[in-house]
Amino acid sequence: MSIAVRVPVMTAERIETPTWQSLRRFAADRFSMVAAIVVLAFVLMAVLAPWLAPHDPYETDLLRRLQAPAWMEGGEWSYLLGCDALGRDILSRIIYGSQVSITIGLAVVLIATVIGTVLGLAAGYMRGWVDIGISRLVDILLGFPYLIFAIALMAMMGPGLQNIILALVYKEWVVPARVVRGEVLAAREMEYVEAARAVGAPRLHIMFREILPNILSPVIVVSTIRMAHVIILEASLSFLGIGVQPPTASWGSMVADGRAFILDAWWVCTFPGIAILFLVLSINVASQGLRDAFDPKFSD
Amino acid sequence: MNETQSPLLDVRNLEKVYHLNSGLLQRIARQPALNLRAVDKVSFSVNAGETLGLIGESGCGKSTLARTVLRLHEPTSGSITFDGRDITKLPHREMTALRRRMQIIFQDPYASLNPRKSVEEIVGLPLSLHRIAQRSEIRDRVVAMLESVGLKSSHLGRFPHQFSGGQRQRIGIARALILNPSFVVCDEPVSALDVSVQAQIIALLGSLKRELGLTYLFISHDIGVIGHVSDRIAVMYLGDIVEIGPARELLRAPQHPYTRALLSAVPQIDAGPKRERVKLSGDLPSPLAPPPGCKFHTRCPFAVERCRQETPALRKVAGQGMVACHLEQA
Amino acid sequence: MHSTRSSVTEMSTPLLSIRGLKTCFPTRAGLVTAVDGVDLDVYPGECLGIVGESGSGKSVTFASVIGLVRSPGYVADGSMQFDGIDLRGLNADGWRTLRGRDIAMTMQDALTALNPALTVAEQIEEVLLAHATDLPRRGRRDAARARAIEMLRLVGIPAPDKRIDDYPHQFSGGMRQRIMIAIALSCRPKLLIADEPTTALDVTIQAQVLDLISDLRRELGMSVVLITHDLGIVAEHTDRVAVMYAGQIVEAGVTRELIDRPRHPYTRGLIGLIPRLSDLDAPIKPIEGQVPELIGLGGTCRFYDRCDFRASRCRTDIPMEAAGLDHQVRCVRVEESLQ
Amino acid sequence: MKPLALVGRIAQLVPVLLGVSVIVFVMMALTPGDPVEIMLADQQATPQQVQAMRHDMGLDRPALERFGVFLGNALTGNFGLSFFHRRPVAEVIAERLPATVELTLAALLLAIAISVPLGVVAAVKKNKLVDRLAALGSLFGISLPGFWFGIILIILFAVHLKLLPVSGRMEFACEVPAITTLVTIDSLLRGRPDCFANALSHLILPALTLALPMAAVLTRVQRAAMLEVLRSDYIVFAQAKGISRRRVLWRHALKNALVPTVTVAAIETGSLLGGNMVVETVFGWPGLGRLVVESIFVRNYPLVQAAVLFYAVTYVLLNFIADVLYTMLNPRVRL
Amino acid sequence: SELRVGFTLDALTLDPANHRKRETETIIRNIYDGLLTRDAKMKVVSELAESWTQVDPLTYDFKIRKGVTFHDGSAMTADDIVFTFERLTKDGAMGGQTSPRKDLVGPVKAISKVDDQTVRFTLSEPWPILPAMLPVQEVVSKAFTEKVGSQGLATQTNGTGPFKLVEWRKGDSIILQRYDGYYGGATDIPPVGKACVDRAIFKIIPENASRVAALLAGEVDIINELPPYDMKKVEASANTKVMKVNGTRTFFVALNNTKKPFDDVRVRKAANMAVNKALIIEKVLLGTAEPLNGVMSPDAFGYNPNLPAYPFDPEGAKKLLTEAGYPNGVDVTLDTEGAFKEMVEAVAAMLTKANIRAKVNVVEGSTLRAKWLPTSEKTGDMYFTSWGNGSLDPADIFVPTLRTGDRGNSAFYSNKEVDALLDAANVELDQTKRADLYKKAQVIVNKDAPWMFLWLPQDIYGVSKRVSGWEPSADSRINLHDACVK
Ligand SMILES: Nc1ncnc2c1ncn2[C@@H]1O[C@H](COP(=O)(O)OP(=O)(O)OP(=O)(O)O)[C@@H](O)[C@H]1O
Ligand SMILES: Nc1ncnc2c1ncn2[C@@H]1O[C@H](COP(=O)(O)OP(=O)(O)OP(=O)(O)O)[C@@H](O)[C@H]1O
Ligand SMILES: [Mg+2]
Ligand SMILES: [Mg+2]
Repeated sequence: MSIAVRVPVMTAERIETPTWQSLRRFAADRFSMVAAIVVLAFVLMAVLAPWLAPHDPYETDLLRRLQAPAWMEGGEWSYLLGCDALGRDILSRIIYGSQVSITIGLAVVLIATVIGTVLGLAAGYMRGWVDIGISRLVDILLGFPYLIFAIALMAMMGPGLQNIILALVYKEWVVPARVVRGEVLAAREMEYVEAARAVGAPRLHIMFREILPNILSPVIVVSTIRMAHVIILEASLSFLGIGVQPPTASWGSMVADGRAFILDAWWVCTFPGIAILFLVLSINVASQGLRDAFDPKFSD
Repeated sequence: MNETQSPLLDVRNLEKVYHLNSGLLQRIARQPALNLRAVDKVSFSVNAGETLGLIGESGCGKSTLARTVLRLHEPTSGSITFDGRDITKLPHREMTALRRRMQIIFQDPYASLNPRKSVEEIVGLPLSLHRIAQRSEIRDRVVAMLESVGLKSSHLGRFPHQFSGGQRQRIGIARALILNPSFVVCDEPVSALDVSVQAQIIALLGSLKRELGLTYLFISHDIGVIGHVSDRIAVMYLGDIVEIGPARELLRAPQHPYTRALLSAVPQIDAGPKRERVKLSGDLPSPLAPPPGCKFHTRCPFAVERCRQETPALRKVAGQGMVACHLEQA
Repeated sequence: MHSTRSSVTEMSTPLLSIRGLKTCFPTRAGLVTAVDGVDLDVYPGECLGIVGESGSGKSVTFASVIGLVRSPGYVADGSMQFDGIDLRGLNADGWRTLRGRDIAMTMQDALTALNPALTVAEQIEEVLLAHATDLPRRGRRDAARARAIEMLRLVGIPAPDKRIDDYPHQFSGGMRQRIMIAIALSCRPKLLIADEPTTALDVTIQAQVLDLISDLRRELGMSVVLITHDLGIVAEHTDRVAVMYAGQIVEAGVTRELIDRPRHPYTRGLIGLIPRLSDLDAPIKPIEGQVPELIGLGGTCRFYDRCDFRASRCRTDIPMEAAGLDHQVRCVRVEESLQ
Repeated sequence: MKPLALVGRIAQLVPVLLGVSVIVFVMMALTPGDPVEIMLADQQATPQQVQAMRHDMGLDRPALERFGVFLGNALTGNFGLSFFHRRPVAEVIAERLPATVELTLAALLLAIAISVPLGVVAAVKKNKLVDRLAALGSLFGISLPGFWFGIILIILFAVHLKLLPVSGRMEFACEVPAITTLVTIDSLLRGRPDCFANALSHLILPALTLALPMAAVLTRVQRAAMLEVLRSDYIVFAQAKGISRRRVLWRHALKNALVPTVTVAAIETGSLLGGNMVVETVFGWPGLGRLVVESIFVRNYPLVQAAVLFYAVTYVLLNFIADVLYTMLNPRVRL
Repeated sequence: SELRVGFTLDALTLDPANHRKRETETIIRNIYDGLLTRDAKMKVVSELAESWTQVDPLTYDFKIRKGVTFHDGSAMTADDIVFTFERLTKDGAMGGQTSPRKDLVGPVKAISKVDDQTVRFTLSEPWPILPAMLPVQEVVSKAFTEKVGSQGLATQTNGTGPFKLVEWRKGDSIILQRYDGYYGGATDIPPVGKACVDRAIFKIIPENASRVAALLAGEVDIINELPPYDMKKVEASANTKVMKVNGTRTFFVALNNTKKPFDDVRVRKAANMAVNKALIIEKVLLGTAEPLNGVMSPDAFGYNPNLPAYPFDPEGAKKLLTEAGYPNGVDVTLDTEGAFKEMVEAVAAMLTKANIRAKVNVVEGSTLRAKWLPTSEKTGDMYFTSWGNGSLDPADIFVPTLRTGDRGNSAFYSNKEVDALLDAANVELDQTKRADLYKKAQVIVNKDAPWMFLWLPQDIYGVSKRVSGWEPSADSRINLHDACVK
């Protein structure tokens, strides 16, 4: 890098990119920051599960079957949130369970967003048969109730983490695709797109370099909201008994398993339920903050 | 203006039709496609070094004409000849190369700059696309261009939202001019700006034209602005050019009733004797269903039966201008 | 504040009298003082023009008058008297009876100012039903409808009885503008605030609408405040004019006098940069620089940065000074700059 | 123009339905497991019996042929026999549909009843306490996992407080011959207020479980739309006319601000119709969703195919209804 | 008076011949009676038949009871019985469909009316369990069936049972009313007479917790499939009690006898020794199951009570593994359906501790069944499953699950000796000899350990103390004829 920078450019100005500004606005929003930190904490919890969990989440001990949380009669402080029907530590299982929820949430949304964005861009910008084809496919998939589609796919592919991710991605990409297409339809009429064409920019340049950066923030916002949905969807699948394989703990399957003991061992299904609620809530709050920060026209 | 010299741009019978509601399913379910003839067989030419002003009411097809001439929208029929070369059907690749010579400045300085790109990227983009300059050179050329439109090199890393409207328009001008074009379309370059800033931009465009020997197609709906920048003026009404002629002549003695109404309706700041107001009644007809015959007949105070039936063609009248009107001397 | 009067306004008391109006908007960037110390009088029957660049505070001034400053904005200071009523002391009910009946307003963009979901009939009738005391008890609605049709006819909508049940989008831009004027005038207000009634319109239509307002003003004997940024319109349609710049009135006076003999450097610049059809060779002289941000201003002439005549003493708060018969200017170097 | 619009929608339906059928069929064909094996699993069957049943159900024919037969029959409204019920699929679906429709409608009404006023008030009182509470409430609402929340509701209202029944649709003591097949309405029509109260008490918890997340979404949509509308010029202009505040809000503003709510409500209703099997499971609600999921598990292909087609039709229909509502709310929109 | 049963599943149909589902049968059986029935102790007794005789190995005669009427008042005749069984056994006899219950009447070749009071069953081969299998078939009216058609029978009923149908709210409840013209039911099961309650209602509550809650709240009087965990609560309540009965379903883990590591008997034995059945039964099933060392229920015909038990001995298991050449243990997958997840996880955890590291693989039943079909690729390691034996006869469980290549032989077990014994027993008419043959076979199987022998769970019911005269029965039928409520 020997090219001398001949024109001094003030760094303070450089970083005032629109994205940077939005991030700063986000950081200034205390409520959302707290939520984002909670989300991060959950992610850390998932990553550090082996070090955080007080017990082996798979270690069964039938003698501790349905042991109550620590503060209740029959509870024990080393099993803070009590034990499940096989005497496994609920806290440890929740900590490990976060791996499933977060992996699935992230993976599904990432893959779906990439696919959806590319297809949405193509449909919105190229129009014509590409658009008709993609839009019809979107219509067809939208006509399927989400859970039923996922359940049928799971029945087809069999259980397992990758298959859950696939089963959810199959329909999930529709959401970013629609958002992107809508945004592209608006953006392609903008004069800056015309300006790029006027100076001779090729199609791909316009799609990916001119339009994409401008529609990215709604996409990011929608993706985070969808992540919250996906986590609940995974939990619902697990609840219906077609989620991850045991003994892997998923919050949804923990609630489902615990449901049998609801009448008095309420802790078995209540705590994982609360875990879902909190993670999803934090993601939602954070995504609302993102939305406010990235798209001030939404800020109410 | 030397009449013998061949024009830089020559447009013949240019037509642009937008098909609304033409989706497959709309066609099944709804009425036949709506055809909007935004530009209706328009012919004119622009000589090298001159400014042709184009004026007309909102929606009459000025922008469409501008974009079609540059083939940003594909023309429906007619021909466009640029510098002696028919570009109507030029293949994409060659058209791209030709874009170096014909550029456009847009109306809305807010919408025409990509908000996610820095000034350097925006102004430098044409250079890198056309592989005109080395990477290292690009910055120098961008800086030079910025300076000639009145911006500073310290603005390079800034983003559009950090500029005022007038400054943004300067960026747009810099982008259009960095490829050294010979022909520039200015599509209402000042109408989104404040009066005091409008004057700055008009002055800038004027001095750039002189320095770089540019040819302008200058669009505005402000006849005061058009009058000041143009050598010749064309007046559009609902997709037609109804009158075209040297600026002074046209402003002093407008021939077409519409031009006269237009001129008389412009509020004047000067006390002096007023032009007699040609009062129009009624509203602009919908471009989807333009009236038959002379499109202006629904509002024309002088319309006669013939106007309702026969479409007048542009023809020479006294002086150098041309008028599309059946009335001999309205 | 001493105001000298022109012949137009002689002997009458002002219908609307504004003193020291200050209106602020808290924003992320800081407190925007959109209107800062505006004094104005509107006399019965006159047409007062307000000109100024975009953002100079024209709309906000009169939004303050009608009590509709958009949140989070608020009137911070000043007094406003309308026809003997202290506007700043009004409660919600007071406003409701005043608006639409005594003070009416039209807005810049008729397409967005008419409710797209309601018929024109409903939008006119509701004003009449809210205010008109002379409608018969029985058949109030029918009477209101009849009067609504009459109003539409007055503003020149053809076949008003057929078109009254249409929705706004079914009318053209000029017709919508006229419908809005019909709504504003339906209770024969004493004051009409016409906020840029023609900026969205084409010149030929603009001329029709402005003529209409002038005609109706004479017919109904009301006062009109005509907000615009087009000095041409001011010249042709107003009796007096106030020029606003960055939240302040920098010059005010009888229209002809002010245009022919502008005193403030800004006004002179403004007039100088208007391209005139009558003299195509007259060069357009731009005012360099930009309008200042309205945050944390004060203590200085607001035109200072762009002024060719600035001097060190301009860096103080400049009051309005009389500069002739019914002509005031906010400039300390009027005399020098005129030379 | 309107009948034409309907024709357009129906034309639009054709490729969608065809696509949906193909996808379901392919999915089912690729899914391992044999309905006959499952059907006969309970009382273990002999291979001959299995063979006979496969033949009976046409499962021994090639997939493509089966698809052709299915399409041909579907065109005439015949979806074949449900493998397990050994009765016509249409009949089996029709039996379960009313419960689902009733629950969905109840949830929709409840959600609208909560969200529209709340959204309006929150917008009017922007950044005040009500608004903050509504925002917090709706964040919780969309974050609630339905299956878990349903269970919590049961613990609370049915087990501990004993206020409401745990599951089911209506007390059996209530015999209300069907008119509309929606038991709440039927019991009213038949003059049985006691049964109405009973049906309602069964409906409340599942409807609430479904309605809260929906209400949360709708509240946000309604509030955002209302805020946008309140900022618009025509609201300022309406205020400038001196008409009452009530009129400004509920007539001028709400009519416009309902448009996005209607769209979202239509989408949400669609997903409710097809997505409440979780809640149906928790509350023992005899609805279609559960039946379809069970049918997937037992490879009851005819039923799954028919149900999914039904869902697709409803989806398009709901969107059509939303469009019609638009034109009523906003005359600018033309069908 | 009204009796309400909180029941797990709705009937699929009300046509007695057109389903293959226990729950459906349970409901139908209260509307329709059969030729024979079983008492709570699973003894086969006559119901619509007065008596029966085995004429020869291939011929049975049934004497029909007189004075039995269908719910529509018409008399039941021998023709109805012939019609019923022809409908079951003839291909396409049900409006083109063939009854899915056809093979439940085995090799019945023909049914004929001998006289007005006698019907004769002719078999194509000896089938000693015919009487044991007849209680699961119910008699329909010929006239009625011809009138409403086979389709009509799915939702309309005309039985001879103690209750007639009032309304079927699909997915929600089935409402029955006492049939006052009832002939009284099986004479061997007192009391004889009309049903005790006016109304009986099956309310469908699939969710376990909800069903228990409904019982505790007094919304229902009897619930089936009471989860063991909730027994305590039901017992603790002043108004409810728990009733249990030995079931007929044997639980086991099929080991793939054809593939490493379970092709080695030592490994199979090690697996049997690795699991603490007693602890699982005590803690998870709360004592509601009987540990098994072989295939059959202790209540079944030919049960061998003297089979040795594999002791719980993880160390011994490891040693056996080492002997078999797996000193570091083995890694295997344990397939199961979702419903058994909890138990399987407990089993897997124990196996893992004994170096048989079992990964649980929860798959849908249908997929699993295909995977473990004797004709399949035989790729699995272990399969936690069960086999029901409603007839309590080894012919119905031992043969299909352990005879070489038979339809339920998911362990792919093959032992010539066992096959020979089973084949011999199948045609042996002397019941004591037959029992002996089975007992011998059980000893061999126990030694070969093709499965991990697990347990036989009890059926657990929660019952309101209002209910009297009702007892659960091992075939999981809920016979409401004798039940009364206070
Ligand atoms: N992409 C398009 N598709 C369909 N119709 C179009 C399109 N662009 C323009 N039109 C229509 O063509 C007509 C001419 O539009 P155009 O933008 O050229 O007018 P204009 O004279 O530039 O108006 P303005 O002064 O408002 O910019 C209008 O009726 C417009 O609605
Ligand atoms: N809601 C608001 N929030 C913040 N600032 C506002 C708001 N409304 C107006 N302002 C500020 O008040 C100043 C005056 O605005 P106003 O609308 O009165 O200008 P104007 O003279 O009417 O301009 P125009 O000619 O564009 O209508 C502007 O600088 C604007 O930034
Ligand atoms: Mg234009
Ligand atoms: Mg304004």
